[in-house]
Amino acid sequence: MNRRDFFKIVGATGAAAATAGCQGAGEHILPLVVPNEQLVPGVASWFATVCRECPAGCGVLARNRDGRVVKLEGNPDHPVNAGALCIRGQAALQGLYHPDRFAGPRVRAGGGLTPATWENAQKLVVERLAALRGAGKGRAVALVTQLEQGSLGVLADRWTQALGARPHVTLEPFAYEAIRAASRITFGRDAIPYYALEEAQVVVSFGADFVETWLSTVGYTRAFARMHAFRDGRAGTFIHVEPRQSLTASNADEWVRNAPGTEGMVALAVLRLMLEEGLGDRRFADAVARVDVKQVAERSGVAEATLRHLARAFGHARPGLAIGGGVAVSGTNATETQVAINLLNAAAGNVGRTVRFGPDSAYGRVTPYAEVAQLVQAMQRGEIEVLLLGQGVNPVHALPAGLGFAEAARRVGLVVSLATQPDETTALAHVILPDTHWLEAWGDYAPREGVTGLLQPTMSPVRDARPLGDVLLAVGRAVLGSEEGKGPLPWASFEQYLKAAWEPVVRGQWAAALRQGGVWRDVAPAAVQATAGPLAAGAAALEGDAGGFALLAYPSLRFYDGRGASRAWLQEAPDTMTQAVWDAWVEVPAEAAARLGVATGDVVRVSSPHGALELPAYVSATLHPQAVAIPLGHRYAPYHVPRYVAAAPTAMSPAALLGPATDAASGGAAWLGVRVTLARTGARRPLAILQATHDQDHRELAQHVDLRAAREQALRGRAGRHETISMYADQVYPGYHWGLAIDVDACVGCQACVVACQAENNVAVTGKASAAYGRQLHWIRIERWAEGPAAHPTNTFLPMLCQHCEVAPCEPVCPVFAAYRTEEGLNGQVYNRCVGTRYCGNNCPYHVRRFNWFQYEFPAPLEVQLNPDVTVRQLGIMEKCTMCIQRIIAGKDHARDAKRTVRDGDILTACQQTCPTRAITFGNLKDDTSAVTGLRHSPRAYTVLEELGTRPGVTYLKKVVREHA
Amino acid sequence: MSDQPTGTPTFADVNRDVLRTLEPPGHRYFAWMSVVALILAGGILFWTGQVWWGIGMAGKRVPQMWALYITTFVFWIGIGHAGTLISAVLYLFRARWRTSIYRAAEAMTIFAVLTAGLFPLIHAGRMWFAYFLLPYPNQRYLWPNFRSPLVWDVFAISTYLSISTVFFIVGLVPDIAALRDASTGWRRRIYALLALGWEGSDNQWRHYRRAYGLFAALATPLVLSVHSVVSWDFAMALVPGWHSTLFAPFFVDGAIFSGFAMVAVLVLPMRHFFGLHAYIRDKHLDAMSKLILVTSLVLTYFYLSEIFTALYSGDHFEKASLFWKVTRTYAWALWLMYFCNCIAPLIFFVKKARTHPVVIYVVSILVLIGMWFERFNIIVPSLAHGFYPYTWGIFVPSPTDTGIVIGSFAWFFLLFLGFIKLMPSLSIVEVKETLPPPMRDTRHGAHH
Amino acid sequence: MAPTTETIVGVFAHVDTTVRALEELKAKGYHDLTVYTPVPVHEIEDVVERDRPVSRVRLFTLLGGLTGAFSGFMLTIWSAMQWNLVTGGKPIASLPPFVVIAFELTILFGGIATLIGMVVLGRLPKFRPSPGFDPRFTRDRFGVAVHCAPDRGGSVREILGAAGAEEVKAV
Amino acid sequence: MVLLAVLIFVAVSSWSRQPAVARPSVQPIDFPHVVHVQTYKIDCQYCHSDARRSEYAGLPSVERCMGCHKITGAQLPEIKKLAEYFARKEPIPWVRVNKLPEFTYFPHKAHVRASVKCQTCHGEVEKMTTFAAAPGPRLANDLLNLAGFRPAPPPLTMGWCVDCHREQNAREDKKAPLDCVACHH
Repeated sequence: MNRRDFFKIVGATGAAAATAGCQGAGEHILPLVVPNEQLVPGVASWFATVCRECPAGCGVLARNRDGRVVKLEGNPDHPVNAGALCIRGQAALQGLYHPDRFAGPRVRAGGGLTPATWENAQKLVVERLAALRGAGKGRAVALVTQLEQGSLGVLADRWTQALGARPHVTLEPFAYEAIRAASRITFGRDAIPYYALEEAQVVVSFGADFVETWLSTVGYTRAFARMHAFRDGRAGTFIHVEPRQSLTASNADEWVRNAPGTEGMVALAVLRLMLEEGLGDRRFADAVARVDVKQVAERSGVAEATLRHLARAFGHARPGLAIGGGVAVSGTNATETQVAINLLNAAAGNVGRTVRFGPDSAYGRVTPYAEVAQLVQAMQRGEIEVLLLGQGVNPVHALPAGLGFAEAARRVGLVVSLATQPDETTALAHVILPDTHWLEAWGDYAPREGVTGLLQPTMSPVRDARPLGDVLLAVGRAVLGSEEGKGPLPWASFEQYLKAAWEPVVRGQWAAALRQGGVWRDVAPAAVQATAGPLAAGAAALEGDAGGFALLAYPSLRFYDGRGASRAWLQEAPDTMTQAVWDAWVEVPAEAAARLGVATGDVVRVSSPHGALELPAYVSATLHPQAVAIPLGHRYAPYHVPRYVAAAPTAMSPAALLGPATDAASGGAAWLGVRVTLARTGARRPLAILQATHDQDHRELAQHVDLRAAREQALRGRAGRHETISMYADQVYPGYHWGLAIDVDACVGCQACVVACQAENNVAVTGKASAAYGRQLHWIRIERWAEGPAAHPTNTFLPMLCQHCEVAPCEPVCPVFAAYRTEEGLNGQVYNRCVGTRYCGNNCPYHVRRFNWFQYEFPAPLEVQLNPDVTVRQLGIMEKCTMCIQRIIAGKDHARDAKRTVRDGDILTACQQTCPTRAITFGNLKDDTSAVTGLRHSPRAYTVLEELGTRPGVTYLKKVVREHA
Repeated sequence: MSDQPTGTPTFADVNRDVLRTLEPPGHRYFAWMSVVALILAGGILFWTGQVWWGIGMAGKRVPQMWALYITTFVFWIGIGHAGTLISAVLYLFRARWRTSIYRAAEAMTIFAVLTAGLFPLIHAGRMWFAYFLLPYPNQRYLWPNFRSPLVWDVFAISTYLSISTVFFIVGLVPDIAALRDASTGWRRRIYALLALGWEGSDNQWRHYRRAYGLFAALATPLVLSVHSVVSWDFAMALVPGWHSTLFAPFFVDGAIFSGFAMVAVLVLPMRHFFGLHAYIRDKHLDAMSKLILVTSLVLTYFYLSEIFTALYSGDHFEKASLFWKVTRTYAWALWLMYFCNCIAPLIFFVKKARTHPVVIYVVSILVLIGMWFERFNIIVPSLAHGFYPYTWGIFVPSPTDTGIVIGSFAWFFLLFLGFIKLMPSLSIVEVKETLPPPMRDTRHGAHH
Repeated sequence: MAPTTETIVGVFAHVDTTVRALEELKAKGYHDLTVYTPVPVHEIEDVVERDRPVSRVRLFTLLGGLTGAFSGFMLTIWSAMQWNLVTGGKPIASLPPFVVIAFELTILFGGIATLIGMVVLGRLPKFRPSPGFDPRFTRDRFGVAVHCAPDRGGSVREILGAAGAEEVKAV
Repeated sequence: MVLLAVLIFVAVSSWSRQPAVARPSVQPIDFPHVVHVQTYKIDCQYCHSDARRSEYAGLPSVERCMGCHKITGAQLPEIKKLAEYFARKEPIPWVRVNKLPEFTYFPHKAHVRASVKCQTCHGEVEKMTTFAAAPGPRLANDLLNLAGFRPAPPPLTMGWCVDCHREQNAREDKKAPLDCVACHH
C-alpha cells in the first residue's frame, strides 16, 4: 500500500527533490529548499490549461498535489466544455506518466535507438539543416505537427520561412474537409461553422457521431443534452441516419439505417419531400428537381414513408438542424453529401440560427489532405531530406495505408520525431527529441473563433523533455547562426515568445488570463447566402470486390485516431456498444456471420485491394447487411504487452485496408472508400466483453416512460408510489444524508465517468484476461440495455455503481464490520479491516463490489498519479464506490473553515464532475432545497431492483422515449 | 445375539483382536501413507502459491466470489455429522449396533472438522488477518460482527470441534488403559500417561457413565445446530437459490447422508484388512444401508420441495435461476447429483444389497460424489445466474483450487490412516458391553 | 508403612460370582469396597450403587451451560455497544442472531464443565495405581478389593474364596 | 482450545498489524527541539507552518532555517551543515519519526482547528534534545487486555485516537468523528 508516496517521483523527475513537498514514504522526508507559494504540501492547487488530446481544445484544470498532477477536471469557465471532460481528456494523465515515455533524446545507431544528450542530438539535426540551407535546398525540409494554429503554429511558420523550408504542415486524420468544401460551395465560405444543437427542436444527423468524436464531442454532447434531455423541458427530437448503430445512433429517438454511402441522396430526397409538403424555401426546389424519391428509397434502403416522416419532422421544426459527419461525410462523395445537408438547413431556414458561421471551428485550419499527399509524394521522389514530426502525429498508423507514408518516410535522409513515446512512426525516426507533454508545456489553442485557451505547465517535467517551441528556436538559431535576441528567431524560449505574443491581447492581465484558462468573447454570426445548382447525389463509389462489404472505418470514442490507445485506462474502459475491452474487432452483420459460420470471437480475415487484417468478429444484429465496421485507432503500447495482453497483433486498425482514394471535391481522405471480403480463419481470439447480456430479462433495471406520460406526470405528479416497508425503524441521520441521482434520460454512455472514477480513486487496471473473466475493477460501469427488435433495438444506458443501500445486503454478512453503514448514509468499506471473505460480493444484488484478486501494479511512473487521499488497495481486499468519500471529507472541511454547512455544489463526485450531460447529481438528501432531493421525488424517479427492499441511496430517473421511437 | 455364527468372542478375544489392529503395519500401509502424503504436499504447494500471488490463482470471479473452497468446506462439515450422530444420538437411543463402528466414526468426525476448518482460511483473501474474526479484547476496541453467519460458523465449528474431541478422548480413556496393561516398554509409558491412571474402579465408572451420557445429550443438539448454522451462510443471503428457510433441515439431512457414506467407505476396508468380521457384522452393514436409504429419500423430498417452492413462489429471480440451473452450463452437475443422491441409494431396497460390501462401497462413493456436487450446485450455479444480468458468468476451476481441494482429501486420509494404527479403532469397552458377561452359573445363561 | 487397615483383593472370572461375593460382603457389613471391572456391568452396578446418591457430574453441566448462555448474550450485546455500527439497517443489539452465539457457548461451556466434573469427581488423573488394582481387570477379570481392619482379613478371604474367586491376595 | 487459538492469533496480530513506527532517529543534523522551543520559545507552527492548513504539519524550508541561522550560531558545526545544504540547494534528508500506516488518514489541519496541542500526540517535544517517539501497538497490551486488564493504549494506536475522540465528544460540543471511513478510506 504505497500512498502519499512522494519519493518515487524523484526517480521520475530529475529536479523533483528541489521543488518537492515534504511527505515522504518510509524513511526520509524532504523539506522545500525554497518555499513555493503555490504549493502547500498536502493541499491541492489547481492550474488551468487546455486539453490537447484532440483538436476540440477543451479547458482543463489540473489538480496538483505535492508537486505532481493527480487529476484532470474540465474548466468550468471554459465556453467549450464548461467543466465537463471526455474519456480521453480524463486519461491524458496516463500520457503524462506513460511508462514508455522517452527518458531523453534518442539517436538511431545501428538497428535501435540509443540515448544521447540534447546537444549531440540537436547537433545532428542542425548540421543537416545547415548543410541543406547552404546548398539552397531549404525546400527539402518539412515540418509536420498536429493542429497547431496558436502561437506555436505561428512560430512554426516563422521557422519554416526563416529556413526556407516547405510550409508547415498540420496533420489531422479527421479534418472534415468535406464540410469546409461544402460550405465553400453552398455558402461561399471556407469554414466549418458552429452548429447550435442546443437551440434546435429537431436535429437530423447524417452520421455525425458527436457523442464519440465529431468536431467537439464534449461541447456538442453538452449542447445535445440541453436540446434533448427531458429534464430541461426541451425534449427535442433527434434523428440519426447511419448504416451502423453507433453510440450516437443509440442516443437518437429514431435511428434510420441506410445503405453505406447513401446519406447524400437520402438528404436530397428528404429535402424534395419537404418542399413537396410545402415546408421550407421553394427557391431550392429546382436543386432537387431531378431527385427520384422512389429510386432513393430503394437504393438507400430507407422506406419512402420514413423519408416523408423525416421531411415532415424536419420541416416543422422551429428551428431544426441537419448535420453531417462520421462515415457519411468522409466517403468519396462526402462533399456532395454535405452540400445536400447544407441545402436542407438553408431550405429550412436554419442558417444563421442553428448553423452559425463566425465562431468557426479550428478544424477549418488543418492543412488539406491533398497537400499532405503532395508531401508524401515528394518524400517518395526523395525530395525531402529532413522530416520533422511533432508529437501527436503518427501518420504510419493513422493515415490510410494506400497513401504509402511508411515507404515514403524510409526515403527521407533524416526523420526527426518529437513524439513523447514510441509508436509506429518513431520506429522510422533517426533522431528523437522528446517534446514535453501538454501538461508540462506553455502554449495557447483556439478551438473556435473567439475562444482562445492558454496552456501552462502544471508540474515539472516527468521526463527529460523539451517543448517543440524551444527546440525550433534553438535549432533555428543554430542553423541561421544568429544568437539570442537577434535574427528572425530572437526569443530565448517559447515561453518568452508566447508571453510577448500575448502582451498586446492581455495588456498586463496575463495572470488573470492564465487563471481563467484563456480569453473568450462572443463572435457575431456572419451572414451567408446559400446558392445551389441542380444536384443528384449518388452513392459513394467503393473500390474492391463488388460483392464485398462496404468497410466502415470510424474513429473510436476511446482512441480517436490512435492517440489514446497507449493509455491503459482507455483500453480497459469498455466500448459502450459492444462492452469489449483491450482488443479491436470487426463488426460483422448477423446474416453474413451466419453465412460464414463465424461467431463472436472467431478470427476473420478482412481483405481489401490494399491489404488484409485479421480480427476477431463481433456479430452484430444491427449493422447494415452490406457493411462491416472496424474502429480506427486500435494499437497497444509497448508496456501493455505482455502485462495486460498476451501478444500484440501486427495491426488492428482498418487504416491498413484503405487506399489512396479521396473525396474528389474536397480532396479529403476517403475513410469510406473500399469494399472488403471476409474469410473465416478458424482461429479464435475471444473478445473481453464485460456485459453478459444486453437483455435485462424483464428485471426493469433500466426503465423508461413515454414522453406524453412523462409530461403529464411532471404536471400532476405520479400516482401510486409505494414506499417499501421494513421491519426495522428507519435510519436516522444526525448530520448529512448523502445521495446520488442519475438521470438515465440524459446519460449518453460516453464512459467519461468510468475513467474519471478510475483516476480519482486509484482503481487499478487488470488486463484483457482478467477483464474477460469478470475481474475488472471499475467502481462505476455503463451498461447498455437493448429492447425491441434485435435488428433495431432501443438502447438505454444505465450507469451502475454502489447503490449505498439503507438496508444493505452486503453489510450484515461481513464478519468484521469492514462493510457498514455510516451515519451520513454511505456504505462504508474499511479496507484495512477487510479479511476478504467476499461474502458481501456475493450478497450484493447489483454486483458492484470489486475484489483485488492479485496485487495490482502501477508501472512507474504511473504510481506518481495515485491520489494521495485514497488508499491504494492491497491484494485480497474488497473495494467499491465510496461516493468519493475523500471529496466529501474535503468539502465538509472547507465548509467548516467557512463556518457553515455543506451546500449544493460544494462537493462533486468525480463521475458527476466530468459528465458532459450532467446526468449525475450528488447532494444532501436531508436538505429539501438540494437538487438531489428534488430529483429523488421526481415522478420519473425509481430505484433499481426496488422489490428487494434494499432502499438504495442512488435514485435513477427513467429515460423518456418519444412516441415514434 | 442369536445371529452370531461361530462362538461369541470372549472379553479376552476382544482385547486380542483389537490389539492386533495396532501391530506394526506392513509395507502396503506405508505405500498408501506416502501416496497420500505426496498429494497433500501438492495441495500445500498450491496453497502457498495462492497466499503469495492472491486469491486470483483460484478460479473465482464476479459473480462466483465463492466456489470450490466453500463447497468443500460444507462437504467436510457434513461428513463430520455422521460420527457425532452415531456416537451421541444412537447412544441415547441405546442402539447397540453402533458400538463396533462408533470409534472410527468419531475419529472421522474430528478429522473431517479439522479438514473443514482449514477452508475458511484457504478461502479468505487475507488469511493472515483471519484473527479479526475472533472475539478478543484488543487496542482497537474492535469486535467481530455477531450478525454475520460467518462468525456463527466460527463459534459453531470451534464448539463442535472442542466437544467432539472431548467426547472422543473420554471414550478412549478406558481403552487406552486396556492398551497400557497389554503393552510394554515405551508404548506402555505413553499409554499410561494418556490413560490418566484409569483402573475401572466402581467410583470411576459411575461418574464416567454419567458424564458420557451428558456429553451425548449435549452433542445431539450441537450436531443439529452446526449444520443449520452452516446452511444459514446461504439461507441468510439474498442470492436466488440460497434465500430459503428450507436449508437448515435440508443440510442436516444431507450431512448425515454423506456422513454415513463416508463411514461405510472407511469401515469396510478396516473390516476387510483387520479381519473384524466378528465385530462389524452384516447387521451393522444392514443398519447403515437402511440409514443411507432413509436419508436419501428424505433428501429427495427436499429436492422436490425446493423446486416446488421456486416454481410456486412465482418469484421471477428464483424461477429464472432454477430454469438456468436445470438446463444450462452446469446442468450436468445437477443431474449427476440427482442420480447419485436420489437414484443410486434406492438399490438398498433390495435386502441382499444392504449387506453386500461391494454394493455398499460403490453406492457410498457415488453418494459422496453426489453430496459434493450438491454443495457445488448450491453455490456456483446459483451465483452464476443471480439478480443482475450484467454480471452473469461461468466459473472455471483453476489448478490451484482443484489442487487444494484434492489436497484436503489427502489431509483427511492421512489423519485417519495415522489414527487406525495408533488408537484402538474399535471400542474395546463398548464391544465387551455388547457381549454376554461371563457367567459360571448357566442358570443366568440367557442375557438380557 | 505400618498397615492400620489391610486390603484384600479377590480376582473373579465371572460376573455372577463377583455379585455373590459383593452381596456376601455387604451382608457381613463390609462397606469399604472397591470393585474393578473391564466394562460397566449392570448386575454389579446394581449391588454397588444400591445405597449411593446419583453422580453429581450433572450439576457441573447445568452450571456450565447457564454460564455459557449468559456470557454468550453478554459478549454479543456488550461488544455491539462498543461502536454502535449499523449493518443492513438492523438494530445494534439484534437478538435473533445473538441467540446462535449464546447457544453455541451454552454447549461449549456445558461440555467443558462436564469434563471437569468427571475428572474431579472420578479423582483423575491417578498417577500411581491403587494397591488393589491388577492389570487383568482391564481385560477380562473382575476384582473386589476389601479394605478392612488387619484382624478381619481371614474372614474376608473366606468369603471371597467361597464366592468363587480364582485368586485371593492381600496387598 | 478456542482460547488457545485466540492467544496464538493475538500473538500473530502484534506483528501483522502495521504499527506506527518508532525508531531512535539519527538525523542528518542534530536538531535540538528543546533549544528552539524552551530557550527561544519558538511556536511549533512557526516552523511546522502547514499544520493549520494542510493534512501534513510540514517541515520548515531550508531557507526559513537560514533566516535565523545566517547569524544565529552560524559558527556551530551543526549549523554549518545546514548552511552547506542551503548552499547546495539541497533539501535536508530528515529521518522520519512519526508515521501512521498508509491506510490511515490523519489531517493535522482539523486537529489544530480543534485546538489540540501538538504535545498531545507528539509527546513533550519541548523537552527533547533528539526527537523520538515510542508509539505503536505492543503484544503486551493485547495480552493484558486478554487477561482482563485495560492498559491505556500506547500513543498513535487506533484505540488511543478513539479514546481521545470519545473524551472530546463527551466533554465540549465538539464533534470528533468516530466514523471508520473518516480515517480509513
